[in-house]
Order: sequence, then C-alpha cells, then structure tokens
Amino acid sequence: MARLNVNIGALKLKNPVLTASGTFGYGEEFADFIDLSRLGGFIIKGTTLNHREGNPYPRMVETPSGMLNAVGLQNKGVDYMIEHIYPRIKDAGSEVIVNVSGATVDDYVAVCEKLAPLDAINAIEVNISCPNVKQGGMAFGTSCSGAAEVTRAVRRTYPKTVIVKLSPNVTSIAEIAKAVEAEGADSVSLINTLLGMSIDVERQRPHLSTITGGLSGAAVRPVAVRMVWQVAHAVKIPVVGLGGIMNGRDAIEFMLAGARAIEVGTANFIDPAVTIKIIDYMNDYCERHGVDDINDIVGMI
Amino acid sequence: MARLNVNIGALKLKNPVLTASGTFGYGEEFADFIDLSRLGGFIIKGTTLNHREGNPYPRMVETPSGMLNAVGLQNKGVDYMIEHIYPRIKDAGSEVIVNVSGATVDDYVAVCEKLAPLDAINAIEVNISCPNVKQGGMAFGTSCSGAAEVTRAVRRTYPKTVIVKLSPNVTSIAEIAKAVEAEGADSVSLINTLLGMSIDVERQRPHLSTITGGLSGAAVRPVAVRMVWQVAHAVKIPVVGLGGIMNGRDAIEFMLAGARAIEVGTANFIDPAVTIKIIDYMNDYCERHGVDDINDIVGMI
Amino acid sequence: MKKFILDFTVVENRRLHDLYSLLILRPCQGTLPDMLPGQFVQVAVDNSKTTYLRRPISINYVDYEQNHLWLLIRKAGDGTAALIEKESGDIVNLVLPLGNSFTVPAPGKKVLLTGGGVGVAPMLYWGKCLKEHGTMPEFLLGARSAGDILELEEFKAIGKVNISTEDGTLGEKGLVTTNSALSQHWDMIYCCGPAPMMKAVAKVARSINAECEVSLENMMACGLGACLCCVENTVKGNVCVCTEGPIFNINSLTWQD
Amino acid sequence: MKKFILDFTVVENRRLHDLYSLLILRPCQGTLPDMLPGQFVQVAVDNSKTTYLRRPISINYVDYEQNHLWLLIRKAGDGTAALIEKESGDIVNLVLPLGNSFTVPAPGKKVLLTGGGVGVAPMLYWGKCLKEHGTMPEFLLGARSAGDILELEEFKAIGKVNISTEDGTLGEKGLVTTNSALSQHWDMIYCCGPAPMMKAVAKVARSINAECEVSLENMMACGLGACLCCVENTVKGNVCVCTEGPIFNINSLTWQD
Ligand SMILES: Cc1cc2nc3c(=O)[nH]c(=O)nc-3n(C[C@H](O)[C@H](O)[C@H](O)COP(=O)(O)OP(=O)(O)OC[C@H]3O[C@@H](n4cnc5c(N)ncnc54)[C@H](O)[C@@H]3O)c2cc1C
Ligand SMILES: Cc1cc2nc3c(=O)[nH]c(=O)nc-3n(C[C@H](O)[C@H](O)[C@H](O)COP(=O)(O)OP(=O)(O)OC[C@H]3O[C@@H](n4cnc5c(N)ncnc54)[C@H](O)[C@@H]3O)c2cc1C
Ligand SMILES: Cc1cc2nc3c(=O)[nH]c(=O)nc-3n(C[C@H](O)[C@H](O)[C@H](O)COP(=O)(O)O)c2cc1C
Ligand SMILES: Cc1cc2nc3c(=O)[nH]c(=O)nc-3n(C[C@H](O)[C@H](O)[C@H](O)COP(=O)(O)O)c2cc1C
Ligand code: FES
Ligand code: FES
Repeated sequence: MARLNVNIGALKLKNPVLTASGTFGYGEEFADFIDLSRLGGFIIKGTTLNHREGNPYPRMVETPSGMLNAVGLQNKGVDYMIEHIYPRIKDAGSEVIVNVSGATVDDYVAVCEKLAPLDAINAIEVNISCPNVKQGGMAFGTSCSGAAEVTRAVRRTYPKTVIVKLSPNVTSIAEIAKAVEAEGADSVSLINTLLGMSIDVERQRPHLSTITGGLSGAAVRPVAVRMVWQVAHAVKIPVVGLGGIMNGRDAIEFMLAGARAIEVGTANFIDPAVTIKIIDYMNDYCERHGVDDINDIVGMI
Repeated sequence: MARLNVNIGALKLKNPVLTASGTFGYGEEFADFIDLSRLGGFIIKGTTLNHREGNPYPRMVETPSGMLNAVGLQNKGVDYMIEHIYPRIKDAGSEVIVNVSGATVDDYVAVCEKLAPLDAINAIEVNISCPNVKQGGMAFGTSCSGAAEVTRAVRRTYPKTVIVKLSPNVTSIAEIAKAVEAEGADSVSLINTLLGMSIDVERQRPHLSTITGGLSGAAVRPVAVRMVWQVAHAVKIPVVGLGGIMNGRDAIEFMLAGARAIEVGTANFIDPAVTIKIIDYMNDYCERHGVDDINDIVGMI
Repeated sequence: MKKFILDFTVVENRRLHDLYSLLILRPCQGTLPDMLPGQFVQVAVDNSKTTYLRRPISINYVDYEQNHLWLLIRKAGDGTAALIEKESGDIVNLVLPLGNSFTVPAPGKKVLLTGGGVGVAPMLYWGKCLKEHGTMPEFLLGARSAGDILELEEFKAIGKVNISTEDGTLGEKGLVTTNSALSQHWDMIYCCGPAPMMKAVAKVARSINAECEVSLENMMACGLGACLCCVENTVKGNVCVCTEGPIFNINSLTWQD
Repeated sequence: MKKFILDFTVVENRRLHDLYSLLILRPCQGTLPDMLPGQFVQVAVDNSKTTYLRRPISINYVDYEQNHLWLLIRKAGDGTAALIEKESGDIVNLVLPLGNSFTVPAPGKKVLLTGGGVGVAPMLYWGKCLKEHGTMPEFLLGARSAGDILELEEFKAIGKVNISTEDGTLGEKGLVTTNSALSQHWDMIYCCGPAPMMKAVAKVARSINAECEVSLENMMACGLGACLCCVENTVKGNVCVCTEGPIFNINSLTWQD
C-alpha cells in the first residue's frame, strides 16, 4: 500500500487516515475493533497543562446528521498522560499525535515542552479552536493575531511537526491559515466544530449545560470541504482535512479538495471500524482510477 | 389565533410564519397545496434591478440533511416583477415581502425606490448575504462597514419596514447585527446559507457549476439557532429566525432562542404544505403550554 | 392542472431485474388525479437515511380503471435503492402531477417513441394515450443488454416495438441511433434516456427532418418551479425543467452541436 | 471483555404494548459473545431518517442455548420508534457488550431487584444469573399502569415478584418506594428506572441500611469511553457512565440530597 504514503512536514504517514481528537479516546478504546497499526496515525484527546473536569452534564445532543458536544477538554493533564497513557500507546504501530490545548499562550508552551522529549510522538496538533471552553480555545483561533501568537510560541518550543487546528467559526479561514503558516506551522488541520445550539422545546431549556456546543458529523461536511479547498489554495503547507467524513468517498472528497491527510471524528461513534474501511476504500479508489500515488489526487479541484 | 400575532417593526403579522426567499417562488407555486392567506407572510424571490440569468446548471446537490444551491439570483428584474408578478400576488391575503439584492449600493437603492410606492408591499428583506454571486451579495454582509453602508442607503430610500438578512459566514454575526441596527434597520433576519462545497469523487469535479454554493436545510439548524440566540441578545430590534426549520418543533426552537418570526425555506421542497402544519403546531404548543401570547416565549433562553 | 400531495399504497413491487422495479401504487384515499403523459411525480423516500429531498420519477403508466399509478425505477443511488425495496402495503408520499407533457401530433402523423434504459418510463403511458387518440405509435427501445429492456410485453400490447441492445442480446446490436427503424420516415420522434442518447437521437431527427421532443432529467429540488435549481439553458435563456419541461422540443434547446 | 460489532437477525418482535417491544435477536453468524448482566449494547438504527448515532439499550436477557439476545425497547423518540418497527428477518447491527455489570452479592444475602417502566430490562438477565449463582432474587416492578408492567411471566419464572402501579391496576397502588416489599430487610437493592425513581429508591436503601446499585441512562454518543459525553459527576469527579457504569453504587454518586 505504498501508494497511500503521505507526508505532513517531516511526519511520514503510511496512509492519510488519522483520527480526530476527542473522538477516538487514546486509541485503546478501539483496539477490539481494529488493528491500530493499520492507521496512518491517531490523534489523542485534547491535552492541557493541568487536569480539567470539563463541563457539566449534559454534554451532547444529536442534531440532523450530526451532533453537538460540550465536553470542554476533560482530561487528566499532560503529566498524567505522559506517565500513564503514553507508555501504553507508544508502541501502537502508527503515529501518535497529541492534541494540545491551553487557556493562555504559556499553557500551550508548557505542554509542548513536556511533549517534545517523547520519542514516540513526532507531531502535535495545536487546538486553537475549541468552542467549549471559556478562556483561550476558540478565542485564539478566531483572529489572525491570536492564531499567530500561539503558533509562534509553540514553534519556538516544539521542534517536531506542528499542525495547527483551525476554527471554522470565522469570516476568512484562509487568512487565519496564512497567519499560521507565516509563523512556521508545518501544517494546518481543519475544521474543528462549528458553534451550534439546540433547545428542548418541551422543557424550554438548552440541551447542553453550556447552552452552545460544537457541531460535528456529516452535517458539517460541505462547509468543511469548502474551507479545506479555500485553505489549500491559500497556503503552501500541507492541509489535513476533517469534518463529517463518514466513509471512503467522503475522505477522497477532502483529498480532491486539497487535503493531504484526513481525520475521522464522529464517524468512529457510529462505526468503530470505519477507519479501516476508509483505508481499504482509498486503495480501491486508486486501483479503480489508475492512481499510483495518492498524492496525485490531492487538490485536483 | 390572535395569540399568534407578532410585529416586526411596523409590520403586523397574523402569525410568525414566513417563507424564505428563493424557496417559495412567488407563492403561487404553492397555491394548490396551501391557503396562502393563512401565512404570516411570504418573502418572494431575490429581486435585482436588472434581469439576471443566474448561474449555469448544475445548481444544486443534496448533502447530509441539507442541500447546496448556486442559483445566483436568477430573476427578471424589479420592473418585470412590479408589472407582471405584483398584480397577481398582491391580494394573496398575507403580507408579501420582497427580498432585494444588488451588486452595488446604488442597485439596492434603485430597487427600493421602485418598491416603495407599492401599496401591498409593507416590508422588504435586504439580502446582503447571498453567497452565489460574484459581486455584492455576501461581500456586503461579511463586514460591519459593508452591512452598515447598504443599510444606511436603503433606510434613506425605503420608508416602510426594512429587514436586513445577515450572512452566517462571519466570525461575529452579533457585531454585524449591531452595525445594521445602528443604521436604522427595523429588523434582522438570519441565517442565509452557509458557504459549502461538494465534489463528485468519481468524476473528480465539483457538483456545482460555481464550485461553492449555499448550504441550507436541517443540517444548518444548530448553527442558525445559535446565531439567532447571539443576535437576539445583542440587538433590540426584532429578529427573524431561519435555517433548517423543518417542522413546528423547530420553529418554536427559534422563537425560544429569540426569534419574533421565522422563515421556512428548504422544508417547502420536501413538504409543500409544511408552513400550515407549523402554524397549527404553534397553536397547539401555546395551548399545551398555557401560552396566551406567543410573544411571551420569544427569547426565553 | 391542480397538484396534490397524496399518500399511496404499494399494491405491488415487480422486481424486473437487480436494478429495476415497477412500483404499482394506489391512492390511500380516493381516486387518481388527472395526469398527462410526460409528467412526473416527486417521491418522498422515507426509508433511506441519506435521502433528504424528494426524487423526481416519471409517470410510467396510469390505469384509471384500476386506480393504479405505475412508476418504473432504476437504482441510481441511495434514494432509488430504497424505493425499489418498498413492499406491498408500504406507503409512499407523492407530489403530483408535475411538469408539462408531450405535444399531441396531428392526426395521421407517423410517430416514433424511443427510450433508453429507464428512459422508456414515460413512453408507455404516452403510447397508450396516442393509441387512444387514434395515432398508432411505434416504439424503439434501447439498452445495454436484453435484461435492461423493460416492460416489453406492455409496449408490444400498444404498438410495434423495435429494439437495440449494445451487446446484441435482443433486437439489433448497437445503439438506438443505428437501429434500422430510424431509417424510415417519421414525422415526430419522442425520446427519453441518457443525455448522450437524446442528443444523438436529436441529430438523427434533424437529419431526417422529423420533429423531436425529449424529456430532460435535470437535478431537481422542489419540482414546482420555486427553487430554480433545475434550469436548462434554452433559446429563451434559463428555464425550469420542472415546469416548462421536462418535455422540450429540441429546437428550443441549445444542443446545436 | 472483548467487544464486537455484529449483525443480528430479528428472530421475533414481540409487541408487548403500543410503546414497548421485545426484540429477540440471533447473531447472523456464529454464537453470542460473553455478556454480563447490567451491560448494554449500542444499536444502529438503519430505519429512521432522523437518527444519526447509535442508541444504547440494556441487555434484557441472554439465552446462550438458543443463541438469543433479548432487547426490551420503549418508544421514546424516533430511534426507538424505528426499532420497535423491526420485523423478523430484519438485520440489526450492534456494538457489544458495553459497560460494567452488577456486583455479585455474597452468598446468602437478601437481594431485591427493582425496576420502573422499561428500567426492568436489565433485571431479567441479572435475576437469572443470580439464581444460577444460588442467590434467590426477589423483584419489585413498578409502572404507571398494569399495561406497563413488562415480562411479568418471565420474572415470575425466576423469583417472587412484587408490583406497584400508580393507578393501582396491578399490585399495590402507588410508587415502588411505598411498596410493602421495601419494608422488609434487604442486604442489597439493585435498581433501574427513571432518575427520580432511582433517587427515591436510593433514599429508602440508605434508610434501611441496604447497599444499593443503580443503572444510569446518561446520553451517550460512543458508548466506548472515547467521547466523554456521558459523564456522571461522582465522588471521583466526572466519570464515563458507558465504561465505569452504567451500574454505580449510590455511595459513589453525588445524590446526597
Ligand atoms: C423529470 C425526471 C423524471 C425522472 N424519471 C425517472 C424514472 O421514471 N425512473 C427512474 O429510475 N429515474 C428517473 N429520474 C431520475 C431519478 O430522479 C434519479 O435517478 C434519482 O433522483 C437519483 O436519486 P438517488 O438518491 O437514487 O441517487 P443519488 O445518490 O442522488 O444520485 C446518484 C446518481 O444519480 C444522479 N442523479 C441524482 N439526481 C438526479 C436527477 N434528478 N436526475 C438525474 N440524475 C440524477 C447523480 O448525479 C448521481 O450520479 C427522473 C428524473 C427527472 C428529473
Ligand atoms: C445504558 C443505557 C441503557 C438503556 N437501556 C434501555 C433499554 O433497555 N430500553 C429502552 O427502551 N431504553 C433504554 N435506554 C434509553 C434509550 O437509550 C433512549 O430512550 C433512546 O436513546 C432514545 O432514543 P430515541 O431516538 O428514541 O429518542 P430521542 O428523540 O433521541 O429522544 C427522546 C427522548 O429521550 C431522551 N433520551 C435520548 N437519549 C437518551 C439516553 N441515552 N438515555 C436516556 N434518555 C435519552 C431525550 O432526552 C428525549 O427526551 C438506555 C439508555 C442507556 C444510556
Ligand atoms: C465529543 C467530541 C470531542 C472533541 N474533542 C476535541 C478535542 O479535545 N480537541 C480538538 O481539537 N477537537 C475536538 N473535537 C473536534 C473533532 O476533533 C473534529 O474537529 C470535529 O468533530 C469535526 O470532525 P467530525 O465531523 O469528523 O467529527 C471533538 C469532537 C467531538 C465530537
Ligand atoms: C434554492 C435556494 C434559493 C435561495 N435564494 C435566495 C434568495 O434569492 N435570496 C435570499 O435572501 N436567500 C435565498 N436563499 C436562502 C434562503 O432564503 C434561506 O436563508 C436558507 O435557505 C436557509 O433556510 P432553510 O435552511 O430553511 O432553507 C435561497 C435558498 C435556496 C435553498
Ligand atoms: S426543481 Fe425547483 S424549480 Fe425546478
Ligand atoms: S458515550 Fe462516549 S464516553 Fe461514554
């Protein structure tokens, strides 16, 4: 399957299929269903400097062809992750990428400093786009200056591959991507969730404890494909595409739009083995269309 | 059904149910299915100064719980509308609202001047958010200054109710709404379509002739509800809510989020009689929840 | 012509082939509304998770005596795949009748009704109506293979049937455009099928000086003339296929290649 | 415990009532995996247009001899409405088994299994397992009305059944918490039902010094511990109901009201 190899900066992936942070736990949760070593890589839960309890329940509600979540970056903090989780997953046989979040620039830097020495981690995804936390998160991702500031600081600290994850809740995602590229990011990934809301009309109250939450799933795919296409035309660094990828067809759609790799999120909840099916579909697709190297279809549109 | 009466500025509606521009033709197309006089009102096709052919075919593609369109404001121009269509629909028995579009501020003003004298038209909806045209359209709707400029000019020209229709493709829709309110708009309506894209992976080309198009339908509802809620908290003028309303429950959701009236768009394609069902549901809902005046539930969240 | 939103019961699902079903429907209540040949219906697909909008399907046949409406469906994607799974007793909601219809030829004219694949659908009802009006229609059906020639017995009951299959398993081998029936004299050719076939037939029609009407299948959202999604670029500019079509005289189209 | 994604065939859909169905399923291939009482499955709902995610449903009963898995389903919204429409022969895809299970009581303990409405679901398999382990369970079933008391014969086949209905149409009139069975001595009470019922039972359990385990039904997306949506605030902080539950000892919950 060499024809599925792709590179994101210095990061070499055996295929373009990654999993989206917050939707695949630490990979282990899916080990009964798939062979983790077949993935291009998996991006683990949003990791912060300190332990976070996340938001109160209820945290999710289904919406048409999608869902809203308001998890709020619940995690045990980077030290716990390094001590207890990293040893268990570092030999999974595919790239492990840590998704990094923070409320301040210093938070991001502190987490990156701790991650840099880990041999088995060759890349981080910097989340400047989480809509479910009060401070930081999306605030950084919705202005060029905020996005640039975090990227600059992380770039100085972290020597390996830096992927910056962009928010779709902006007027021009291409502008943000350019700002991030200018600060030395190796790649951008998009999209994080769209800010949404849902109300229980009988009880006359919001479905989520935080009122608003992040929309993901098939519903957002047309927006995500459009943004990937816009960003791929605006920057030279590789783009990682995600948002509503449910199957192999959808994954190829993102690659045609300009994504070098893709992430599978909400679809893991519906079919825990979907990632492997996507890899197999990619192979078939290449076969069917006479493609020797999947890089050849990236950005055809 | 007096308990369903609502006002949008000086415009009095017998109930909050309007139809969304571009999804209900000139009303006549639905006369076999519903009694048009039962509607709060209907908003007719995007009208421009001159005849427009719109974009080339293909103009639409289905997406998960939604659709993308790239109609591009095809219409015969305001003079034709006034001469040939207005006489046929002016006595429909419910408010007829004209959706106005333009490539330049002067275009908007010219259309408004022609509409102002029409006795049976008591309101216009100013579309500063169409994603499917090259000039004007969404460009005005994605900056506070652009939105303010159009509103100011229209306000000077058009003495009756001015509703400005906002684009969701922005970082802060509340800021745009405030800019529009400051220039004297009587109301804002939101959302117009989200910019999206879809690719035919077998043919390796976009589904739409214009590559990108406007996403509508149930898929966008969580985003629309969130934006209505944000805007309702940011401005004092009444908000008209739309985006993915498929049934009565959804309509009430928008009202709880802060909408004084609602528009039904894509749902008309799936059930041409849906608007009447929504009106009936609203009545039942009021009955069930002991609501004497539907205005009492507006913005409960 | 008044349009309706009506529930129908599936009386029978005749599986013609892996890919095709003939759905025979009866209104849940009352009798069928008036419908013209060439018109279509918009079907709500309640049994497909991934189908959001209605799907346009031609009126294949109307049997007012039995109160039956026939729809001939070819599996193209998820929506049509779900429709051909419908079983007798299931309910299907339709908006109908939609669109214009074929032009009735003057008495005594020689008319050919040609259809490719599932494009034969509108020709059955049209053939029946022509016959009732005293015009004897002749048919030319084309498909890839014998198994894709649909409703052959029904067509034969109305008029002479000529057949072309690409693999030669039935009738003449080749495309409809090379069928010997086309070398005769025709006053009027009616055609429905894939766009390349209709364009080829249109060319032949021009060359033999026959009038020609085709049935277009543009992508539709509403089917009512409300959304302006289904436009075809004609000599009059962009017009809606769902209201000014689906039947067009080839002279009004911009197919002059 | 290894988890699987498996297709099942509907062997029977027993309509218990307008609102309830008992689905008896058999794996399309092979034999049932090991499952513990209290665990649940995630069901893909392929026949509802408006259901996107899987739906969590308790394991109601496992019959390893017949290779049958029972799911007891109450129509709550579109997803469950579609599930109770499944017919024998239909295919249902499940992810299973998920979650923890009930704590096995020490030999000789007096245990009460109580369920409200469809909350009786996990108690049938749990009762059967207890009996096999030599503990004689007693049941306390509650519902609004006689028609909502489900699987009564099956429960009776395992142990003594006490009943409360709000309208008094079966058993004692009132809520389970006022049932005379609760005035006896119990070492352990297992409970599943609506949150207010479980909280009330927890209170009674505390007052009579019984241990108490409840089965929570938080909203779930993945059911696998991956999404962190289903959290319950416990004395250990937020934990996932789908992995550390659905069964919780009431002392670990923050229900101290
Ligand atoms: C006026 C009219 C009459 C028709 N009559 C019939 C008929 O009698 N029998 C029949 O089987 N089909 C008929 N069709 C075509 C039928 O509507 C499409 O095959 C159907 O909409 C595809 O839906 P789907 O969900 O199965 O496939 P999708 O997944 O939506 O699409 C599958 C493929 O079909 C193409 N397609 C989608 N929608 C249309 C469309 N409206 N027209 C043409 N291609 C489309 C797509 O581009 C794609 O390549 C008619 C279409 C029109 C416009
Ligand atoms: C571990 C677990 C075991 C369960 N076991 C059973 C069972 O054996 N039988 C059974 O009938 N039901 C069971 N449920 C509840 C069942 O999952 C919900 O009723 C179902 O998800 C509702 O889906 P819907 O599409 O029908 O309704 P929706 O339209 O999604 O919702 C309808 C109503 O149900 C509520 N609801 C939605 N999802 C859940 C949920 N996960 N839990 C509780 N309420 C919800 C909504 O808030 C809404 O008020 C269980 C839930 C859990 C978490
Ligand atoms: C439950 C849940 C939790 C998430 N947590 C994170 C997170 O911690 N960090 C992050 O960058 N994105 C997070 N996301 C966003 C996803 O990684 C992804 O960007 C988004 O869901 C869109 O992709 P999808 O439609 O394929 O799910 C989360 C999404 C979901 C649904
Ligand atoms: C086919 C189509 C054409 C549209 N044309 C217009 C238009 O001319 N002017 C306008 O302001 N909005 C137009 N819209 C946007 C709708 O009015 C509405 O804002 C949008 O579809 C969201 O609502 P919905 O999800 O209920 O459809 C159009 C939408 C569709 C689907
Ligand atoms: S399909 Fe909407 S106008 Fe033809
Ligand atoms: S449902 Fe996803 S963690 Fe429990």
